[in-house]
Amino acid sequence: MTPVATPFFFYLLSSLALLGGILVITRKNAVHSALALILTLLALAGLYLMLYAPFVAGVQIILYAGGIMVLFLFVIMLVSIEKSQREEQFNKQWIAGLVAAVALGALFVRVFVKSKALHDLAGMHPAQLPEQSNTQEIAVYLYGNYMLAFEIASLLLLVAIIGAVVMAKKRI
Amino acid sequence: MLDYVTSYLKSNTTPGQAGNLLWAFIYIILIFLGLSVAVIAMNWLERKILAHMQVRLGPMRVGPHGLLQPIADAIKLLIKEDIMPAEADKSVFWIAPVLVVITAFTTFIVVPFGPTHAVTDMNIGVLFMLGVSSLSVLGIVMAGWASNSHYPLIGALRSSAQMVSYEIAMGLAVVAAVLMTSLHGVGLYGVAHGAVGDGTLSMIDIVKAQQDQHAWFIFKFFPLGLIAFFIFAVAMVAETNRAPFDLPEAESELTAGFHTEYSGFRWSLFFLAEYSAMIAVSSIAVTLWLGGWLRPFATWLTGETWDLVFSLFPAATFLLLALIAIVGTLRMPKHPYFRVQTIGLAGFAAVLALIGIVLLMPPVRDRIQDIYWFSLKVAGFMYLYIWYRGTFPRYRFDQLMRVGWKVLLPVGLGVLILTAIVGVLL
Amino acid sequence: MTDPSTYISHLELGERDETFLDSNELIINMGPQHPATHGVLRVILKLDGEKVLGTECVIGYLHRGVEKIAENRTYAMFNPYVDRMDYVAAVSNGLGYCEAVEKVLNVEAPPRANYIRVILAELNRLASHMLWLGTHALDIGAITPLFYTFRDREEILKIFEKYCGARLTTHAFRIGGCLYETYDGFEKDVTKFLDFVTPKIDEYEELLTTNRIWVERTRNVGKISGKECIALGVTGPVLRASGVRWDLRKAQPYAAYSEFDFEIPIGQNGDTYDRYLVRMAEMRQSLHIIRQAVGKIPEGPIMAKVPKVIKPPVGEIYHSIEAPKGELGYFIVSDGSTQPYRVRVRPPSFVNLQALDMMVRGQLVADVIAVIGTLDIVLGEVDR
Amino acid sequence: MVATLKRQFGSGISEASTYLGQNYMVVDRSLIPEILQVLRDQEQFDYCVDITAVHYLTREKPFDAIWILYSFARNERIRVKTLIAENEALPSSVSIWPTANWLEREVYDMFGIAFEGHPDLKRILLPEGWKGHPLRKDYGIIQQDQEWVQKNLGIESGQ
Repeated sequence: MTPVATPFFFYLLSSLALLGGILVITRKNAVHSALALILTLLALAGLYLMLYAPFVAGVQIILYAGGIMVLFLFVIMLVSIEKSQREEQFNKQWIAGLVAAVALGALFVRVFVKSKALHDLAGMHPAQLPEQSNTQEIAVYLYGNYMLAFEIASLLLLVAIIGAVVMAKKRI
Repeated sequence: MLDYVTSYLKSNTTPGQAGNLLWAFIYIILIFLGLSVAVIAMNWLERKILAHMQVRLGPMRVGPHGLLQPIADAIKLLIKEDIMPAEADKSVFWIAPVLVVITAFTTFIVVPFGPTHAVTDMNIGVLFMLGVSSLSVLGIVMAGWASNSHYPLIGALRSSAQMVSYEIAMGLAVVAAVLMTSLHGVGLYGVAHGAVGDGTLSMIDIVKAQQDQHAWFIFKFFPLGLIAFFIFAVAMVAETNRAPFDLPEAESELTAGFHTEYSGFRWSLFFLAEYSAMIAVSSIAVTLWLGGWLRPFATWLTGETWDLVFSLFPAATFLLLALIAIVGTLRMPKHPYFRVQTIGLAGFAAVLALIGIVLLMPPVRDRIQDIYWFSLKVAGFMYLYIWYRGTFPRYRFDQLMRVGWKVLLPVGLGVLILTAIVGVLL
Repeated sequence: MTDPSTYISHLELGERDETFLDSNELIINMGPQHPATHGVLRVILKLDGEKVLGTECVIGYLHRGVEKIAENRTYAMFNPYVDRMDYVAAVSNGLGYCEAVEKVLNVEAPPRANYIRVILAELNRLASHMLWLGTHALDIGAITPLFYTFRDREEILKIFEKYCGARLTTHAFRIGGCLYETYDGFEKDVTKFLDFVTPKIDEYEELLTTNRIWVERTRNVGKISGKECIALGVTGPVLRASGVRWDLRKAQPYAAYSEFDFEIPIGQNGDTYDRYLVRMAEMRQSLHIIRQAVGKIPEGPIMAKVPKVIKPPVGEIYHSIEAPKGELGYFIVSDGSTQPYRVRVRPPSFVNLQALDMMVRGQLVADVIAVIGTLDIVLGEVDR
Repeated sequence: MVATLKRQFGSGISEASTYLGQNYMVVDRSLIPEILQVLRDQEQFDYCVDITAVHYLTREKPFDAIWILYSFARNERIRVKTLIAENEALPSSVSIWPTANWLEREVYDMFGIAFEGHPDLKRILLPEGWKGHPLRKDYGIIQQDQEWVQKNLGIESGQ
């Protein structure tokens, strides 16, 4: 399948992600922020799809947009709106934020230039996985090469789950 | 241009994979129309079937046997005053039903009605369907929150907890089925068929795997496939918020749950989304366990005669429906008051008979068969949904959670592990 | 037994569980317009998530001042008004009132009238319980039993209609007996109905009794012990389901009940499931009573000798009967005139509803619905 | 039973007899609630059927307050009656029978008889803020709180 209008979709999805990100930090209403975050996550899923990584995109939608954000909303909804409206927002220190943003931007630019130079030097191109076997490749890496790291990460998550249960429950 | 249009007809992939935008678009339109008709038909059938289960007649006034009732309802909903609560969060209130409908319809682009009858085939097909349908809970939560009222909020909380919980059991059952695609072990018919191969998440390939293995996955590794199917069948009812798991909209507790404050067109969007979500999850179940578009007894009743017999089924169904409609026409009261209705029913019978005759023609017959078997299986699930609703009381919230976490989840894990073990050993 | 005096309806009493993740307390107004409050009952719920911390009932939306009306009507004129209180069991209301006035007049209805009264009252008990079963099941989410029970209740209403011309608010009895003689074929109709309805009750039970969801939804929900019932004045099937074998038809027989042989079904746990079983058994007992009565209605007059103008002597009387919902009492004060000086109705629904708060504390919202259903209240009687 | 009670409370019980087979006794206002407590604890009248009142406009003590009690053990009823004056409060019996809660509220609502020690004494059938107590004899049958109706329902009176 040949990709259609790739640059258009790239810029569309990127701008949606950026828009979502900006909305997340500027909305006063926490629920609106959470919804904007979902927009960002979905746009990112779209970008993954464009990178021929459909599995990652699917997982992004299921886990982040469908799972974690629902739980976020679950908690946020219980907080009364009036209270959150009155609360002081933490995004007043815009000078420090600006400095950090500029620094990060500079870093990105530097990496981009440097890698471009490297590519030109060695004639390298980013690895392009065939679309059809991408999911299988991930499986091979996850359960083959990086098995140990994967299992350790799952253990870590298990500990986190137990910790959350302990914290949330008064009596066990 | 004409070449572009006709070239696809000979191809053996979906328009999405062939990169044929025009046909993809045509398929999208067809699916959209088909779904709308299905939802309307579901509306009428649900009322009729439920009524007959409950010693009632159901709608009888609008059109013969109430056939036009759903259309009348749709018109009523469209021209109703659009009410938005004063204290509601306007934008979220507006987006919520739209989001629910979009997610419900988006899932259908990977539903395989036949080997080529799908908008596209993704290599993460099942994952895509689960992911997108899991987004619909966002719409419900948004609707409940934006209404700024207590009953919808409780409905939304219930719904989010319920859908997130049952998604896990559902996912485990799906993984068990996906695992089976890679395990070419001894099928039900004792035909060893290749070794352990690549699994697949693609909807079309899953059905093809069942075709190759000569076994629907519901019968594979008996009873493992059956148990996995059962888990999915329970979880999917919970996912779609239908009885007996209809707590988010439990009418006797929360008046109408998350859509209490919705009316008119917005409400009808929720209605549309609920029914298309039901069809969507049923499609997953059919694809994963019931052999998708494959006709029944494909391995036992083989040969050209049987192929012909089974290919006549779609036409036979429509002719039977036409016959029922004709009998209904003859049994209509002879009073002049019913004249219009009698003529209407006769016309309906004629349309059904016409469709049946068209379906008899060999080219149409062959192309339509897959879609017919798929739809028939989905319709079976729809009937089950109605049947549940007529039979079961509603679960309580803690019991629902208990069933989800303490029964379905462990059983699902067990089935998954056993499937892996059995698959490797056999 | 916890001291029931602590179960008094204030929302402040409920202590909430302190959890690490605090969720908001919700105050929810259930009713007066709500599909499951059986009319215009308003229950204010204080919730922690889905857990009920306390309830308060707000009633009176259907208050019509029945007791005040009684003081301005003659004894006979007030008779139809009582039908409008518990309108699903109008015959029982009328029976209670007529017997109370007969008592204050010191007359007795003739045996034939008493038999007719028993048959109609038991039919009405069946109708009331059927309506209860249908709506209760509907509240819990089973929609089908409602239509089955209404189909069968219709047959009862048809008999009422044939007997006295009215289906719901029958005004079947008069002070001193019955106004109407049984119509031709009354006994045949009733027998036919008995044969028709007996398998139907099995049908309801088939749908619900062993249904796992039904059992889970009702067992251990809204538990109340016999002692608590007595302390709270709860009567009727609710009391019997808590293990107290007390039925006014047996304890202080009225009409012709002493002549029939029937059981008082009781439960053990006092939960919603037991109340369901008790009511189902009561329906069977009612059928049993009717079957005995219909075969041997004695010949004779149906009206006692009652003066044209009813003028009871000065005095007070309290008379109560076992209505489908519990003890229905009439306290009549006569000042010797044609109008009662005071009529007090002791409504079973009103008193039973008081137990709601105690029964639902610490349970879930869905249980409130189940408990309201299982208390079998009729708002016309609660508010009068 | 009456004899033991009379011995205990002396002249407080002014009348104890039977009318048409129903027992009742008239007691002095000062004996409430002790006599009710005694009836429940010693005489097993553990079920309070009803609490109500009667208004006699012309009497010196215009109200009869009546407790109808039932004993499961003895299978008999008794009515306890006491006469009280206008604006005279009665002690609440909620601590004896929790069922008295709503019954007393109804008596308060309909007659304006206050109950001391009642945990939540307010109107029950009529709306909060209604003027008048309808079951008093000086409250006409078509009388209503016009002001309340106009303010809360926004209609002219229905009569």
